Amino acid sequence: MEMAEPRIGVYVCNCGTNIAKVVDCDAVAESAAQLPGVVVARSYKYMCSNPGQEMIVQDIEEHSLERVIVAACSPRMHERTFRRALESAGLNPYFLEMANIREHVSWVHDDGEEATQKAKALVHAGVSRVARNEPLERMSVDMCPNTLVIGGGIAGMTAALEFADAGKKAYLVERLDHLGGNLARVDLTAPYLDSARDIITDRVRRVTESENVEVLLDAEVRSLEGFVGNFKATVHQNGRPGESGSDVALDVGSVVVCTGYKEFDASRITHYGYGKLPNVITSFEFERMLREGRVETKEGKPPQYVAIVHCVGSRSEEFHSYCSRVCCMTAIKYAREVKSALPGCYVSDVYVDMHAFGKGMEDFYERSSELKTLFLMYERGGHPVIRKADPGDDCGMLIQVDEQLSGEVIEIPADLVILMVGMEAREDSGDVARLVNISRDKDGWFIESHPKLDPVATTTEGIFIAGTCAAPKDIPDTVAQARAAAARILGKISVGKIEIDAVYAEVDEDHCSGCRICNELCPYVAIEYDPETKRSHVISALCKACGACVAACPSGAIKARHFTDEQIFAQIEGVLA
Amino acid sequence: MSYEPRIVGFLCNWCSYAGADLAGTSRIHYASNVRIIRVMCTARVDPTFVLKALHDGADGVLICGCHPGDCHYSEGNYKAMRRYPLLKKLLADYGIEDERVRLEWVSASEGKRFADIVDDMTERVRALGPSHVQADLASDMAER
Amino acid sequence: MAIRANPKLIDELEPYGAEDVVKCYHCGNCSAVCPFSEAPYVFPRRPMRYLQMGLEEKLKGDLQPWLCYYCGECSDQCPREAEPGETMMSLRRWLTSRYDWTGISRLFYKSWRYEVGAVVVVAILTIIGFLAFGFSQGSIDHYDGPNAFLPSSSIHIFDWTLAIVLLALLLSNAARMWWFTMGRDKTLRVSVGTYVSRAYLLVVHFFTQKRYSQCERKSPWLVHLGLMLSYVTMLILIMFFLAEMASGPGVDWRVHVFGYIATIGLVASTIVFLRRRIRKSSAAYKHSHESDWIFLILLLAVALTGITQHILHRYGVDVAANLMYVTHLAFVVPMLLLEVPFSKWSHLAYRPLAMYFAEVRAAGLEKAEREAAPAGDLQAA
Amino acid sequence: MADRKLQIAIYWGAACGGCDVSVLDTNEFILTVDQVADVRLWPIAADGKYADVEAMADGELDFSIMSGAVRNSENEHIAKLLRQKSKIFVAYGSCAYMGGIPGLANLVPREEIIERAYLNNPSLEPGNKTVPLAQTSVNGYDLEIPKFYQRVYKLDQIVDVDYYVPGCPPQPDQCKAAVLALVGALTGQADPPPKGSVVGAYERALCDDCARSKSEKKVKRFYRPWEIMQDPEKCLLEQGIFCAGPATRSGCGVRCPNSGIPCRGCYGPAPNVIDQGAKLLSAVASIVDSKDPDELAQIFDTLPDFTSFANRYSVAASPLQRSHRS
Amino acid sequence: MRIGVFICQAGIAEAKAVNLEAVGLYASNLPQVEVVEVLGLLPKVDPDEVAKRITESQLDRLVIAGDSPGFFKPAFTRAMSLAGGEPDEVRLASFRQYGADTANSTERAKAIVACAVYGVPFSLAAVPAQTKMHPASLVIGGGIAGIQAALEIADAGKRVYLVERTGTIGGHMAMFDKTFPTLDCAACILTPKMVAVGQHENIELMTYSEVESITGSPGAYKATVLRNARRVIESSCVACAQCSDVCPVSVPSEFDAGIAKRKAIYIPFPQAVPNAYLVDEASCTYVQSNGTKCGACAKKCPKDCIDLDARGDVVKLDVGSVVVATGYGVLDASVIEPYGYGVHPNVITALEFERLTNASGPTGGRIVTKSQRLNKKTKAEEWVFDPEGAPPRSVAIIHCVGSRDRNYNPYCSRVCCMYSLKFAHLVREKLPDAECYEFYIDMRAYGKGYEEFFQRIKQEGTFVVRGRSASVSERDGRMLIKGEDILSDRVLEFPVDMVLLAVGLTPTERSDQIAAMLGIPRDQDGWFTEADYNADPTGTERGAVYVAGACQGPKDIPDTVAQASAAAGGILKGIVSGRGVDSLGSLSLEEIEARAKTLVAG
Repeated sequence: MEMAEPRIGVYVCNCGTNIAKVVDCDAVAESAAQLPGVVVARSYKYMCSNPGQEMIVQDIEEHSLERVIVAACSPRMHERTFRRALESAGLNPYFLEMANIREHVSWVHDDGEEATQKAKALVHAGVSRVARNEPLERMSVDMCPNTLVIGGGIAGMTAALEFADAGKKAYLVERLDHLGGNLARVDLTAPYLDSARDIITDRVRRVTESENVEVLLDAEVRSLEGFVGNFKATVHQNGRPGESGSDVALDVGSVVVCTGYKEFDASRITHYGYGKLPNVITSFEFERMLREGRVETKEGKPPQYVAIVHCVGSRSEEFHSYCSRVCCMTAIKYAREVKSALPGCYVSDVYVDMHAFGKGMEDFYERSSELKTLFLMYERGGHPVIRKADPGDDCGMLIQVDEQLSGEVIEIPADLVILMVGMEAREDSGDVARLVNISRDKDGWFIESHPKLDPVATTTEGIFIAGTCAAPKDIPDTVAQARAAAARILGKISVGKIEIDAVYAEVDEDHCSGCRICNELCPYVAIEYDPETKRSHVISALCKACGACVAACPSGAIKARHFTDEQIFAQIEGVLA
Repeated sequence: MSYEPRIVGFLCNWCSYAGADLAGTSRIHYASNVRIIRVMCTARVDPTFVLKALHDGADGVLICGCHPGDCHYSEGNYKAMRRYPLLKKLLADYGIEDERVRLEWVSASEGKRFADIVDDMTERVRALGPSHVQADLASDMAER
Repeated sequence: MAIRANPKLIDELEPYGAEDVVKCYHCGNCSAVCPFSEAPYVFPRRPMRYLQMGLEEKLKGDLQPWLCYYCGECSDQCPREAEPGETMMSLRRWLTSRYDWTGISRLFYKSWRYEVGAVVVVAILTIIGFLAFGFSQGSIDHYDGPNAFLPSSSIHIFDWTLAIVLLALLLSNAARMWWFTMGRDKTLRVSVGTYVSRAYLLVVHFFTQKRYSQCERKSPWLVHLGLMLSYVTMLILIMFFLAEMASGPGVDWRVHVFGYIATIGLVASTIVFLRRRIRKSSAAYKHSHESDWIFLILLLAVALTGITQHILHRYGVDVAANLMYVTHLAFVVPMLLLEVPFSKWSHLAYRPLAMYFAEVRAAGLEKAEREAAPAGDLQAA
Repeated sequence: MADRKLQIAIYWGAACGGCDVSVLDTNEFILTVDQVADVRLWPIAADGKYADVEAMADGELDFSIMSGAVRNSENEHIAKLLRQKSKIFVAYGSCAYMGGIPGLANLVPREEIIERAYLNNPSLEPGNKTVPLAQTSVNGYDLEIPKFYQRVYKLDQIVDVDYYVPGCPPQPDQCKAAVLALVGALTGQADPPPKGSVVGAYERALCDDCARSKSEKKVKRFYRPWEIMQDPEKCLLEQGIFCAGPATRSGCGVRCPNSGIPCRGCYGPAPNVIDQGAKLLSAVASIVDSKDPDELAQIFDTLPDFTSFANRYSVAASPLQRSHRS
Repeated sequence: MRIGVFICQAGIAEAKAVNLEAVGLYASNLPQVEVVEVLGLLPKVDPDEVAKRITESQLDRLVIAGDSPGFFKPAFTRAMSLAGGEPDEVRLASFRQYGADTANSTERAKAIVACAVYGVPFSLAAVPAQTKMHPASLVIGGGIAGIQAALEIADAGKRVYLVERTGTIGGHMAMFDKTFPTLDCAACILTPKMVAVGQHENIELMTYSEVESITGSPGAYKATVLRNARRVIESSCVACAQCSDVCPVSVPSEFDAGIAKRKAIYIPFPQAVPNAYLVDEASCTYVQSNGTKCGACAKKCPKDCIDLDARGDVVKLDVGSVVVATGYGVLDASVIEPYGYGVHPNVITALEFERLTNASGPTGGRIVTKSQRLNKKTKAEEWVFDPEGAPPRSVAIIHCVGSRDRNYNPYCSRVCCMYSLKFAHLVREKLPDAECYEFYIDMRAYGKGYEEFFQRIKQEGTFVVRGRSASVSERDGRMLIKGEDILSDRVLEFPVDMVLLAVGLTPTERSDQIAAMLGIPRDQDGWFTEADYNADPTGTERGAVYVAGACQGPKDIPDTVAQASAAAGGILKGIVSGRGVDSLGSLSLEEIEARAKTLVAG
């Protein structure tokens, strides 16, 4: 389409001498003045200074400029500044282009002639691009202040309470008929041996008594439609036996996934004889013993020797390559607890590396040694073997360990063996991932949007993950994550709207052939395919404007706002003119 | 014959453009032959841009993005990485010398690396001599 | 074949002074700082490990505790205050009690009361014995001469009998030591030639304690050496020149020079050690086992009573001299009879032996290694 | 109905003749055309001489349809001639539109073509080194044959083209539609389509008409159609068969994919696309499922002679237009 | 119900000032309490004896009180089951957990016991009164934690004051090259956030400033911020570097961990935010000479934005809540003599290596050994990193330098194992022929993808040696490193060209003042103490004051970021609802007791 060349103003910043000492700014301005559509071209000491900005504003009014080029420093530095200037003059901020003639020219070249040439080229590119720039408006969608929390464990309850305290509604959906999750099965917590029961009691009571939290027990989320700020969730609540369940429809702005973990099935490891040897038990079974105050063998006798085996299912090639992060400290806790319940008992602890990395943990480990816990180190992927003891022995079982710290093959006596089973992703994590449209890693843990700087968000806007569903974690880290996720959402709620950047991709449905090549490409699942119309379209609220789909669209039906083909072609022509 | 190569550079906004800025703020000098065009991500770089640039007289095209794994959009640079070998096949068939088009990873802290890449590429392209595209098309017309 | 761990051994070793070993988390710092720790004897960590796991037999067969002179570097640097040095010390005590076939040593280490009790009893018996003997054949007014209260000739005989008894005990224990550490080890094949060719080491280590001199700090070695040499000089004088020593009033300088020097040496060095132990001046002296105190006190007492009786006699106060002589013996006899075979003093025999065995053993292993394939390099690690 | 018959010409340049056949394929429709129009030039169907055309007044022809690309001076001469004499000049078929199959020759320099065709061709009798020359004199007579150009041109690189009818060949009914549109416009019954527009085709890519089921795509290797048992329901590209459909203008009726043959792209790029090949390239590369350079190389090795697939009909129309090997 | 109260101290940290007798006396007067026993420090609790006690006085509930009563719980639970009682009726009253180690700890202890006696979690009963919440917040510390917290709040449309002690935000993370285990470049992911902070309309960034005092009450704090004289006008400086070009003074650059020099007027690093220069008065000739000498920069500045005579000023802020994100310091490696840091030039610390290997560092990311060069000013030979210097043929990395060591830091610094593995990767990547050794005790690769990273590093050919290296000495120009290789049971001693010390993290030197200023306790290692280790890892004793990141204990980046967001969350819910909570200390014993009663009733 042929449109009349818009009226363009070009401003070349000297940046004191930063640019001027290498680039002949006046020459750049003069050459720019010759370009089609350019009505004013000036060179000035400091464009970013107030007088500099006022100059632009005035010109826009006097010369009724429609587009502005500022040739100065990097747009990463001052683009905002000048966009504001344009706005203040009533011009759409996206009618600004910056030519980076400082970082990319004057500071990196010393030959004035060449530098000036390059500066001219960059300005030319800016001019021909800006002529094709389109006015863009930032949009925003409403943010529904309710939040759906999936999973009633410590993470879920913590998150829900954050919203409740902020006076916002939270729906807490729990699969089982009670809250508490895995932590409810624990007696004391490492490393300070605080009461897990108190934590749970506290949370459960707060959650159930809060008018802002709606707890849906024995329920599961069936479907989730929509996008950030505007999700529609269908939760199916099973009725009491006999009755058929009912579906609840919820409007929520965001979702926090706190579905937690499940423990590794120890019977998968044959050489531990779990399930065959009666006194080989898992950590959770031992927790029950502790709660009941009956640290005893199946025969009902207090054991004389207790052995604890680490990394059961963790840090091994055949099961899970990852470390389950909490087992080491739990094991130390058990050693401590056994000594307390049965002062005369000998505890040995068969480990690989002792992960006592957190606050108070090294001290806890050390105290445990002082209590004469016998630590035996086996090789990662090694195979300690548990067998029944011989008649003559003073113990029920013997564990054979290729002990690394002595280089000897050792047999240690045991009457009770505790297997520190690792954490693994729940078998339904795949369904959950599909339900809320997030991805999982090779181990089935949910993937965060950035492993470092965004550990609780996901690549799907509005969906957050917290706690052990993302990877093994201890209680403090889980609680922190739950609150972090809540913080994210509270932020949006307090703004009340979700600002959508004006720069995003959009599909021209008159040209989309529904080939679906773009669908798979979007890391933010912002592209939706409508089987009815056989067209794909971009959910602008989710798009982050990377442009991958635009480049890939074989029929040129997707347009990257502010980075259109025409604009970039114009730049190419410009720099090569 | 000596000439100044004209190279068009497509830099991703998050790593490479920042890296180029860092080269500036660190005053690392390099050849002035590369003209930078900022895109949000290397995944936005449509092969058409490269063809267009070559047609319009570029002697070389440089595409820079975040290192694999660093992409601000998590995998955009992999998308560029996938197109690249095919693009090279295409260009080879059109008789464009291999070294005229180049894909490189430059992080925001690699100002020096960016400068080195620019210098290196400039030298290689200089060694190749000017691109034939425009000359050829002109001579074709002339023959008629 | 797997070795059976015995978690209970730790408890058993506590009375020997090894309560801190449990804290060790095996960073290996101690073995790396120890100047003596080199293949095939990497310690203190390895013996500590055996101890933690209760590998009794391994420990019994271990020479390494004896290779340590307790300079204390390891304990100073230990990140967990597991006191590797003290652990080595306790192991030495424990080993002494294992080498000793009579079981007396175990009693002594189990509780100091036994040891003190034994010392007292022996002392009283000695006093009674010698008084009875003295009055039966001599006069309390004569120190020497024809009817001396305790004529050197008879004391001489007594000394020698005692010496033979002690030697018998020591040798039998030493034999057990050899059996535990060398003899019963089937894998180890050492030719008599090796034993013979290395035999000189016994003497060298005994008299020079040259390994001790390799420690960072030199003074402990010097004092220790001083004590040992003075003692040995004294021993020689007593065993061979007792008559000349007792004779008087004319001083026979051929022996007395040595006598005085040795005495001063004994007194000085024991005092130094006592002071250090009281002040806990360095890691080596931080932990003092009862047996350490008993030993030093006895030694000091012996030296002091010895010199007093001598002086008294010089100035012709013979009655006092005789009484002091008896007192002197009342310290000497229990010290020799109890300390040498059953307690701390036994190390005068075990340590040089251990060093000697160690060298022999190393030679044996080296030979075996040369026959076997070369060891894998670090990649294997 | 107009009082006078429309004056039309149909001509072929560097082409296979398929386009003319497609015109004949309109069957009896051709007769209705004959009723309303005089065919002044149509070498394969009717008699007529260049001289007659040269004799015409400018714009005397209502419209001419030219198929085929421009490869030599004769093609160019007639193209210019017809353009000059016609009110409306239509580029008919992929060759005229984009250079078409002959355009593939642009990937090799002229010298190599001559070499292959006249100097070392197995079908030549040994020792025959005859090469065509524009001018030769055979016993006194100066003979002239058309000049064989360096490369193939699409029609609008030589002359101004009013409308394009894509296809190799254009589907007869599309041909009909196009002709009717023109006739309609000329007889004032309908508004003429905007100049330069592509007639006889649609605004979307082929997939729009393709009945095969489409889902999200991930490809680990590519296959030639005969290499696998294809699923007749499923998108060919998803099965790893290199189909140009997504990057090709629809209008052909999806004949190839419907019969299990991947689209070859004869209808040219979708609207707003500059180069069909480049677009096809980034689309295909985007669905390849690998992050490992070596594996990628392997995968792409299953796409032999890539350019001839990606730009099968559009080399001459691509920004680079021809090989620039020196 | 008949209740028995047993008071026993586990001696966690140093025994805190709780008067056990007083607590015992108090407990004995609580309803239904039949038995009170003060067992003292680390008592030997024999289940059978306790069981007898239970049956004798027919106790239905046991309350174990103490600094960490959980250490004795299993004994009592067993006793309970032996006596045929209800094991669930063994309740804990943990002084440590609920902060009875602060002012009037005995009163707090009583309250904790009371709640346990009533069978109500203390946290449920001890809920401070609500306060009105001022919508602005103060974030102390501009590292990644502070940045994250500030952005979190600001993005919610609320005002934030971000106070940073140094001239730029970014903290330690800005110095890093790559971040484990994904190895993405720190600058790539951090600088955008820094820029966002710098340009955010809701964030008032105060760099080169320090919080002097905080008064007032939760929800309505008054903060006094000392804004040190930057001596360069932030808003107008364009970072053109002409001032530093003329500055005659050069001192070690903090940002480059001292391995490179900076001028007296300097910008911490090119991407600094704010992107403006500042004058280091300690080294500036003009300032030191009271304006009698130099002043070259001021003359040179083309924008006249240098005012060498500028004075700092004090700003007063009204804020509702505070985030403490003051981060960590690192152990001074020179105190560990055996490693010879400061003696051998090529023994360097982790941060120094980060800068060395960083593409924006003094060697442009080339890993080289130090080379000797004549300092023109001092006329003295000095060891410097020269980009052209010789690359090391072998590098040893020593873990746990000053960590897990009673002689220095007893605790584990949590991140060293992983960053050491990262170093190994960088060395092997940049110098494929170089050998790399890791001397470790336990390889603490606990996080997501960490273990996998460890395995990968081993596959890349780095030698991991289990054993803490004991010493580094010099032999003909190379470092002789000695340590036990435990797994192959021998002492290794071999030469390397470079030794990297994985120095542990320590609380910042100012953390005690900050703690005092804010009235939040610190643990025995000096880290800020959170409100509740498990249930409230970011809250503190003081209402509306939150801790985030490494100032609360060593932490890696993801955990720090999560904590920072969590802290921000605490603040946001206060602001959003307009209601915050008062300090725990504001509650009286009676109030807590009363609330506990009602809770039992309800």
